[in-house]
Amino acid sequence: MSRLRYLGKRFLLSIPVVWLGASMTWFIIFMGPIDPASRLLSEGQLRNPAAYQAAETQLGLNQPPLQHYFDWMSSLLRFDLGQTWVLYEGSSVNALILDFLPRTLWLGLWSVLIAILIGVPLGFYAGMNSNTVADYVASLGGIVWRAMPNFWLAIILLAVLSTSPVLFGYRFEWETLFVSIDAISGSPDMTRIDTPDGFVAATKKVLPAALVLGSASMGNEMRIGRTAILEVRNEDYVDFAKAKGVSGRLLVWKHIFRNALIPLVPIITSEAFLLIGGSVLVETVFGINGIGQLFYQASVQGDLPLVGTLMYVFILMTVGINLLQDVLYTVIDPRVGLEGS
Amino acid sequence: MTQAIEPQETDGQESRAPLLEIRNLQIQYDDSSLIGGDPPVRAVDGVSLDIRRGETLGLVGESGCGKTTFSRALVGLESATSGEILVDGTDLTELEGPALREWQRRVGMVFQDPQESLNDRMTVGEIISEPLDAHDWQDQEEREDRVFELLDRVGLQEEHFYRYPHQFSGGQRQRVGIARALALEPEFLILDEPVSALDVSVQARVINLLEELQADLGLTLLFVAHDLSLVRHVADRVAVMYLGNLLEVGRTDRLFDAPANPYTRSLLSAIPGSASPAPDELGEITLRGTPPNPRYPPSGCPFATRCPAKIPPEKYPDLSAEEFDAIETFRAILRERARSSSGVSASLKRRLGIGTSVRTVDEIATELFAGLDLPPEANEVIEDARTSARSDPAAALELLRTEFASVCDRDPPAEYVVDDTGRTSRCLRHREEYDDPDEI
Amino acid sequence: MSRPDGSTDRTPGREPLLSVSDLRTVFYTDKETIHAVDGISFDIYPGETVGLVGESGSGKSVTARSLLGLVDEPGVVEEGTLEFKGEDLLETGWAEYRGDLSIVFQDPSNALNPVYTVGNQIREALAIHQGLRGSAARERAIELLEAVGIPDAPRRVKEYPHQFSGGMQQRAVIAIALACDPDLLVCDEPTTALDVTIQAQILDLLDELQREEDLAILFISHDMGVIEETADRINVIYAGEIVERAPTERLLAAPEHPYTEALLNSIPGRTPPDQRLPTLDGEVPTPDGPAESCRFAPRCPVAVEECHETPPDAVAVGENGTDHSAACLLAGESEPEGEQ
Amino acid sequence: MATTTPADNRRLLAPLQDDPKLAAWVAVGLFLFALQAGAVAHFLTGLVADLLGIFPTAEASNSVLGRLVGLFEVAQRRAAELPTLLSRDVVPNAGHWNGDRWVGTFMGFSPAVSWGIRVTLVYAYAFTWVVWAVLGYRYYREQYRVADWTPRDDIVDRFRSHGWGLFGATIVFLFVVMVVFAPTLGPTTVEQNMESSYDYETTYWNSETEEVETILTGEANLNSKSTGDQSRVMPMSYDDFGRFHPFGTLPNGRDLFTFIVAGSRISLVIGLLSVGLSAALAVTLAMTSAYYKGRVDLGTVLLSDAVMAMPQLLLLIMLITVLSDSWVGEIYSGGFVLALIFAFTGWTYMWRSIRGPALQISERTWIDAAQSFGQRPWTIMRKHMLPYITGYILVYGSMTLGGAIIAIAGLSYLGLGVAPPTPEWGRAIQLGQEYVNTGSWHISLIPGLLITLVVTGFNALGDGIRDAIDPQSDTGTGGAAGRGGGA
Repeated sequence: MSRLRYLGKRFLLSIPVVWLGASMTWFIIFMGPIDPASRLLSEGQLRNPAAYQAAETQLGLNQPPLQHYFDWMSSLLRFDLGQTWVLYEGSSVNALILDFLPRTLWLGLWSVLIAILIGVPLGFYAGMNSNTVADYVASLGGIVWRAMPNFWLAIILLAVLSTSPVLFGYRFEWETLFVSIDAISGSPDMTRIDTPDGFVAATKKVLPAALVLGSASMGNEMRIGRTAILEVRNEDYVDFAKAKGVSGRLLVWKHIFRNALIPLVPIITSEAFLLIGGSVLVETVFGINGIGQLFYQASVQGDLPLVGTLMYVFILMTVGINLLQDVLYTVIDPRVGLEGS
Repeated sequence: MTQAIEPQETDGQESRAPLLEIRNLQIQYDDSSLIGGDPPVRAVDGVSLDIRRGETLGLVGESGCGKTTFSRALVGLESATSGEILVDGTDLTELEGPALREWQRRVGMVFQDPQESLNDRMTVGEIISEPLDAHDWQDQEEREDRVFELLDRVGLQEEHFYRYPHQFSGGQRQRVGIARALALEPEFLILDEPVSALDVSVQARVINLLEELQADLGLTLLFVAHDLSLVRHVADRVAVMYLGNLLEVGRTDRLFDAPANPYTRSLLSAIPGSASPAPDELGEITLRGTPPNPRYPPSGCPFATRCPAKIPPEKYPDLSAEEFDAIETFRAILRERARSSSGVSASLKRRLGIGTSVRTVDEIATELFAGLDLPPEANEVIEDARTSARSDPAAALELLRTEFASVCDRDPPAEYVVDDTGRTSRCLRHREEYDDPDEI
Repeated sequence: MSRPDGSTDRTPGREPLLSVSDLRTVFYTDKETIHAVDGISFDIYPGETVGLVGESGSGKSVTARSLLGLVDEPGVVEEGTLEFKGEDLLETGWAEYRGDLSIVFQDPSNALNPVYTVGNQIREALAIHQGLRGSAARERAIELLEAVGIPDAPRRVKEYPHQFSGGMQQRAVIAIALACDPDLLVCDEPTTALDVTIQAQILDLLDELQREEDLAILFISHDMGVIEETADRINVIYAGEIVERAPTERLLAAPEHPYTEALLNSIPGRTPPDQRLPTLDGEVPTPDGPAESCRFAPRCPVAVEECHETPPDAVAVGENGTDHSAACLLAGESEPEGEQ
Repeated sequence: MATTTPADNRRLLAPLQDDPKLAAWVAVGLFLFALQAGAVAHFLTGLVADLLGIFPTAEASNSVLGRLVGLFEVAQRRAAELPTLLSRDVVPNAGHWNGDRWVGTFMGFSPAVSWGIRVTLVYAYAFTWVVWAVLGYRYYREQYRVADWTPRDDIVDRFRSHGWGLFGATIVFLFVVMVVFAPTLGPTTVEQNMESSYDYETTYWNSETEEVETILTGEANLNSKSTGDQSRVMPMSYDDFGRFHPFGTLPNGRDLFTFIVAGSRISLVIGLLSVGLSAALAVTLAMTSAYYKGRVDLGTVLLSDAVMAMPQLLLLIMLITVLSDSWVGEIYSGGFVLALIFAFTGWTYMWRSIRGPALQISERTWIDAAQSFGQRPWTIMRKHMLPYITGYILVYGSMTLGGAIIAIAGLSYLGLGVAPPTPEWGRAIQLGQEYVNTGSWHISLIPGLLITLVVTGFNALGDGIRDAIDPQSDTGTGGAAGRGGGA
């Protein structure tokens, strides 16, 4: 099987996944014990049957369930996501997502990057120097880091940063470091991201949140990186390369690191999954107006149709990450997609 | 020990009634379930064979030839794609549920790796009594007695009852495996490479045990192995398997003394050392290449791609062996190229003008045919093929196939009886118009 | 040179390429200390093939790894000398002799790095040992693949190891080993993972290469048939010790050590089909301490009381200067009554 | 015949008089049990009453169920009267200073010391049980087991020499004891200090009037708030009413330690319930899909992919929103539905983690061997696959439990899941959030550190078990399982 065919197959398999996920979402929201129409209305409106009926009609709930299901699915498919009811009442969902999504992506990007740039090298270092003090410190750090709840870490980090002059001396103040930002927490300004200053400011704004969000992944990637190095070091081909006379840096970079990256691919992507979930909490603590917080607000305030649509967006994102993982796999491991693997 | 069956005569095996009659058995694996369009793997590709009561039948072949799949099908571990396995007139391939279990009660199976085939969280006692439990064999106490009896039978001690497989050596574990296979007093024992995971010094004891058991219990044995010396020692009859086909079946002494099929001959000749069972006059035959992928078996004789005695093409009967070889190699290379360049990415590359270098096909051809003095007509065909290979390797292949096709590439060989003991061999050279394999 | 057993390998006029003397490799685990290689000595001369035969767990592979300095934790080469071209590798380290000493592993699919093309891995060795780079290295890599009998080498050189069959992979491994331009090739069960017809191809190839390149080969196997076909001289290893050494013909014809004899007898092909196979009780022991008796004594059919008390030294048993020694207290005393 | 037949060796009911050591061991066990029998009876009757109370019909007191509930409530009150060693009544810490000495505390010690003694006694008691069990196991291994070695021995031995795993086991032990003895451990109780604080009185020494006075507990709480730098009651200190607060007080003046101890209970109960449910689901699916492979496997993969495509935390939020107002949402302060939701969303991660091992085991030849003699599929799964998967389930279960604790805390931080006033750790963090960089930093910090410690403990235990059952593998696939969906 060629690699392209492998990717094609993975793509085809992700279609039923999206379909199943969206169907479950529909079922939970529209067939669950809560009447989505009544949740949309305020106390006063509830007593007004006309208002209720209007809401029901708008949601299409007066149709037979099956009909409603097909309508809903087809509108998702066409990205005809309608408008909001409670949150930012009446605005188009598409516009809302386009407004909120970039901030979450920006945050997610940095948290993935931080995790990879710190976690993987640290794990490789620990693996190459296994059973030394440095290894133990790094491993223990990774494990504890992984066990800390994100939202708590976020609170503590915010407290530390806001008192940074007190803690680290008056020369270091996070708010004014490099470029000034208006507040430690809050949404990054995505409009000026194409200017150098704007880029740094937007980055600085999400960096603490990204550090928190990526913390657990960092610990995990470190751990897996360490194990992968230990495993690869014992492979026959490393011994064979040694016997060939390959030594020092070439042996480490070419024969050990490259192979140790392979088991890290699924870890990095599955961590990206978790980042999406974790974004709700971290965005709430840091006050970032991202799609995670939008989801949370919609749930709390009872805009269930919006919850469903956002869930669909999240499903597309996770499935997309999965496909990205497969692409990465085929790039990094020549065995993928061929018979016998 | 248990009920003694009258030892049957060792002579006149041919007249013994068959226990199993296997007719045109085919087993295919289709793993590309939903998407993909690879043809299925033809693990067993039309095998017909009788297994006679009380005999030891050796089944030999290289890894991946389908011998294990075949033996597993006999206990219902694999399902047949087509064909039948007849026992007393019933077709095993159609059995299910209780009927299949009833047959499984009559068969015992011993597996290759005793490390793998014994559940290491169970004591030896539990392992051996499991078949008895599964078939609700009498009551608890009698089952225990039976296990002790079996332990004794295979040369283990009673205190081994409460030990775990980890505490045993490889040879002892295999004895446990044999005891388990014997638990339900089967009449037929399938031994799938029973000693190949053991050291030579331990092998001998297990083999001796098996021979004793057969003599005492009157068992029918199917002995699957890749080690021909071992098979010669234990088997009454031997079946040689290649790419899912039986190429030669016959009495052990005859088959080893005068192998009829080119594959059997090559296999025997490949055994190294002075203890090799190959007849001296066989000489050294080294096969080229590897067995073909069972997804894409050759259309004619399964062995044609490697056969040292392949019949030359009809159009060019005067080609020397060397020349024929060169053409065959050229075809093999083109075949590989055609397959590897059929993928999407390869055609993409070709369009972009990167990758697959046509230059080298030419080079190879030049090298292959250098120093050979091909007949002019043949040379012309080769030149044509080389030209068209630059743009379209598939067309070149087709041209070569029609021009230099041997009957071996075209006709699957039938079974030919090759001696007075009823030994059969599948090779077109047994046809009257060709020289016999041993004359090449 | 002097040996604990007082023997010398006599091959006229040439210095040994590799001279192993009293090599001991020990593995320290939490539970036990395993003397995997327990004081073995042998010489290899240029251009010859020396066989090392033994059952699983006898210390064959550890010997191979010790020779190349590839013993992994928790193993340690504790004692002995490995004189290669006159220098003790255990003191100088392997760095300068990498390549001169090459290895072929048992499982070719593990010996090739799965993420690089075969050509890449050959060129890597060429760059280190022959200073070849660029198109010269590419040409040479193709030549090497052709030399080890891989058809359509120009295409194959760009393929990944998993696209090769087992036999082809082993050929590629040999090609890489050859790219190092070795004087000595250690073959650690190079054909065990392969089928018999493929094994025959690889054995032919090794034979051919040896003749062309004047290679010395240490051939390690559990299969007496393979060893017999390849080796000029055979060392029989049992539980970390070499129990018998002799030229191939001699060892087959007149084994002196009871273990060698038993090993030969248990080959099924040596017993007529209608006779029971001769057997040997017990299993190869794990050498978990220094030898205090003959390690074979518990299984030995002819052991006397003394065998359980004294570890035997190797004694020369060869006639007219044949290099034949056996580590058995009974060796040489009672004349072998000819093979029955 | 043999000197020992299996029949001889099956001495499960060996007469105690034959073996004085065994008899002594059993006696010690009975004695230990008797010390706390009252508490156990109280707990069990209460549990049954609560379980019956789940059914909506039970609320009507004239229904059969309603009567049963009443019956068990009576039994529970009776059980409460049984003597129990480790109770607040035997070792009381709530006393007051009468200007001269402590009144009402254990043997006249200060409340802090009395409380310390009670905590020490509880842990000593629990530890004695552990020693008793270990001794019993060893004795069984020496004297009564027929096999002189089993594969489990190796696992136990490996675990015993696994420092990190033992550390985890210790943390988990401390945590579990805390959960089991939650009402005993707190310096006060949830009922007195939080739920019905205006029904109880606190007697204290008023240092201004120099007199012993009483005040409603609720009012006392109002005067012992921790809200920043000025007003605060820090860890290991007394408030103005002579009440000892090991972890200080909450912003509403309630005792943080009591809050945390009570919160640990709900965390562990939800965690265990959800992990148990998802493990059962995951094991069943893993075994069937590994045994039958092909389409069954593909179907399960697709289903789990679909569930996993919805980020777990978001799915939790969505489901909680939808289910919170329904009748299941009210059982156990919303904890029950939380456990169900966790199980529904969490089985996928666990299934993913054990699918590999399950597939590997299904490839072992002993499965073929069992099939070859006609063993039934379910028996094969139970006898030949389950024992191997159980080990992995323990590993991932332990890690998932840690993740569940984080996720439950994260949800209650957001105000979802466990409904207030039921204590939950995440709510403590949320309550203290605005005071983190003030003098009342303890409110958020302590629960956070405890979560980190407990989760590290569960992960370490999981690591230890994994290394014990399978020393070669460290695939670390438990990573995703042990994380509570990124909370």
